[in-house]
Amino acid sequence: MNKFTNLIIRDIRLAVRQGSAFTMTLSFFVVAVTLYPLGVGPELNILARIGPGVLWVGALLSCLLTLDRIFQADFEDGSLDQLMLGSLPIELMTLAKIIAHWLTSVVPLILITPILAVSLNMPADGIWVMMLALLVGSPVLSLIGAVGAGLTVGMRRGGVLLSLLVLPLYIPVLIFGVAAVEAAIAVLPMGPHILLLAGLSLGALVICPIAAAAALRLAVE
Amino acid sequence: MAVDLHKFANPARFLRITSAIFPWAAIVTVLLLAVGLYLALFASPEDYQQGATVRIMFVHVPAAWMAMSIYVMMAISSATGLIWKHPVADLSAKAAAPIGACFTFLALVTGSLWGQPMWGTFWVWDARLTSMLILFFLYLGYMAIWGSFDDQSKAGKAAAILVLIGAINVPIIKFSVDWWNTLHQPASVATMDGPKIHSSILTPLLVMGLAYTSLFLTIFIIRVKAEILGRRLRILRLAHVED
Amino acid sequence: MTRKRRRLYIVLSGMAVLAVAASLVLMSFEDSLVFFRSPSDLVEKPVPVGRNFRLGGLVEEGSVVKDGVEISFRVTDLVESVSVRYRGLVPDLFREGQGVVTEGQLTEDGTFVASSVLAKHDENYMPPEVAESLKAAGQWQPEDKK
Amino acid sequence: MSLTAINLRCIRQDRLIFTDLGFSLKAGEILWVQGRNGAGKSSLLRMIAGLLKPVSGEIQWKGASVKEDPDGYQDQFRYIGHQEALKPVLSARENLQFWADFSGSHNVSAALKEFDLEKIADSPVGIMSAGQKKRTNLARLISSPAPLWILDEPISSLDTHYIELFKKQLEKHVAAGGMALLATHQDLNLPSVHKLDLDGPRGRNNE
Repeated sequence: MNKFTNLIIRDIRLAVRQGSAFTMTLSFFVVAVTLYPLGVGPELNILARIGPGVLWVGALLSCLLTLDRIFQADFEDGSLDQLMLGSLPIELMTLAKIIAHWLTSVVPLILITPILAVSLNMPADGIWVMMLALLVGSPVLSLIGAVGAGLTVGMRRGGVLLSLLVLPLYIPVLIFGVAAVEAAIAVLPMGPHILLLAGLSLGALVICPIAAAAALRLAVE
Repeated sequence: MAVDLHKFANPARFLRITSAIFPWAAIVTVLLLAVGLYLALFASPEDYQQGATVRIMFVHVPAAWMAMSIYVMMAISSATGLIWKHPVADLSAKAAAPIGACFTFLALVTGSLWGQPMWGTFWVWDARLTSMLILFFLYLGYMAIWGSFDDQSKAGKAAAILVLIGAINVPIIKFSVDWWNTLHQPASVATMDGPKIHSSILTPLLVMGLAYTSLFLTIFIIRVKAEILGRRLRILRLAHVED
Repeated sequence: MTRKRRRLYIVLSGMAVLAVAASLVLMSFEDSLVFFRSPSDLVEKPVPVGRNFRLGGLVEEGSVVKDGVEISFRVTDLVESVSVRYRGLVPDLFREGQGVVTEGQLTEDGTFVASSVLAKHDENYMPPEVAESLKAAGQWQPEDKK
Repeated sequence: MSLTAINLRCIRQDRLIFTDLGFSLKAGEILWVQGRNGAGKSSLLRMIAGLLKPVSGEIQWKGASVKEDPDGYQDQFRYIGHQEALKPVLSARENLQFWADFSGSHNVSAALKEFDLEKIADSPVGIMSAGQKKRTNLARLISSPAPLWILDEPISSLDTHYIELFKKQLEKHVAAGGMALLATHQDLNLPSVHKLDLDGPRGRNNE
């Protein structure tokens, strides 16, 4: 377990020291969300109506930007070979890297959401459900993303392919994530949606590291 | 079990068997398509609500069936490829993919043609149309990953991982999209109480389903053959370069 | 802890997590996911004016009034009903007795102003004469299905 | 303690690299793998490290196939590849510390001393020269000791002084009963060396 947490800590430390990637994703998220009012028009009713969807899609795309870094840097400098050779099972190794990715690339997005939600005129009882839904559902983004990242690691133009592979698989999270927020706004029970998101996250937690590990074994061959 | 499968995995044997099947499959396809289209376009009655537009269904619904079942077939054959290291398994999944994509595309186009008179617009973000569209994206991703590897045996394994993850996701996607927007009629043929379609409409539908299946088999045989020969050609070329 | 045993623990905990995931999904079904509200829901738990939501039900028989591009009708679940106003084209399958899902918001006077209307068509395919004979025999009431 | 390879066959991108390749290595021995570029030196080393699966053939550690206890075998060797596996934003010490923890050992300061890295140990790897990076990477052999060293071009970008230093470390390792699998272009004049020439009769040219 010690090796597992060590790897998470190392990846977080790398992200913090490199810093720029960190702030870039956040800025992308903010810019992408701000584009909507400019494109759709400033009418507050419309913004409130599309708010949950805009925030979820924004989070999805920002997450996508950082996915290829999960394994690519380690692949390029040979660290991946060494990680594959350690006594930590490869599935757990990938899980550690996925957790680090979620903590460094996705959690900051969740933290900044309330500010953006207010700017989109989202009602107050929608905002905290938005954060809850993101918190429960967003692990799926990192988990499924890691499978795509593992499959495309080492490719010259892997980023585009990665989006093509991963985005269709994100659809269930998007649908239930938005549904939870809309339910809360419409004073409908949002519990079932959150439970479903949690179920998706847990399911992906088991299946995705296995698939990503299989993909990495291919990549280092 | 594994031994039996490997007999078919031997390309020479596989090629011999498929060559024997091919002409029959082609003849059956032509006959079934002719009968099916005649029944669908001329012999079948109009629907009580939808009128003559219902005829689009005979092209649309079996295409949607094929789109789904080809994906399932690819997943099964990829799984055997991963487990039993079956040389033909990956190639057959690869060969099936573009055909599946074509059927998905056909289902999408005919679906939107049907949507125009029925729903008043060519495209609605209806649950089944949307999940067909996503299935189409999954096919595209699968074909793209084959194209992105230089090493064909690696490409096969990567594509197999992808199609299996996709296969786990397809029911979830389907379900989520259904909840998201249910406008499409519920399943009619495969329900617990038996088909809800009158036999005069059901028969041409099933004939068309069979025709599509045998059309798939015919094209599939040609494509698998081409894949195997292409792989051999590549190995021969490599040997030639090294001499 | 030997390596084999550790692997066993990993596999077991993986299966346990999958089981929890499955039960969460089943639980959410139990609570029945709601994607639209019926008129009865609306009476039970009112929605504030100006909130966007989906209202679903059957189009009440004899309630449809067309006035140029504006159409008004009542959506019912056979217990309660709500009047709906909508400007725009309705789909072909929109007719009395059919299921619809409308999206929009309530106004002060309790009317639902829809921004979109989706019609559901049923899963039956049959020639018109068969439908007629079924109706005649009283075996088929379109209102029953949704 | 012994490492045996039997009838290894390597195919890369539908191309036969080598076949029927075998060797045996006992404690205190070094195997020097030679061959032209593309002869399969790196592939062979990666195969022994378990990163590449042989199409056929078997690798045995202490007489038992490594497939029987892959995790146990992984603790028995250190693999040094072409790339340095170092993170530019971390210092040499932090990098080594991470890899030492990852393989469950703690000799970082000793390793830094052995490879003459103490002065630069706390500056980020990103500003180091290629030779300094290589030495930091090689220091992993000391910080996380293992009986078998698998070394792919370990002396590239090292100057003569540090090549001697590396040779001394290698000799010490072998004298203490260690083993090494070494792929270099350059002859290091090491004692107790066996040669494996991949251009020879096992290579693809004779297929």
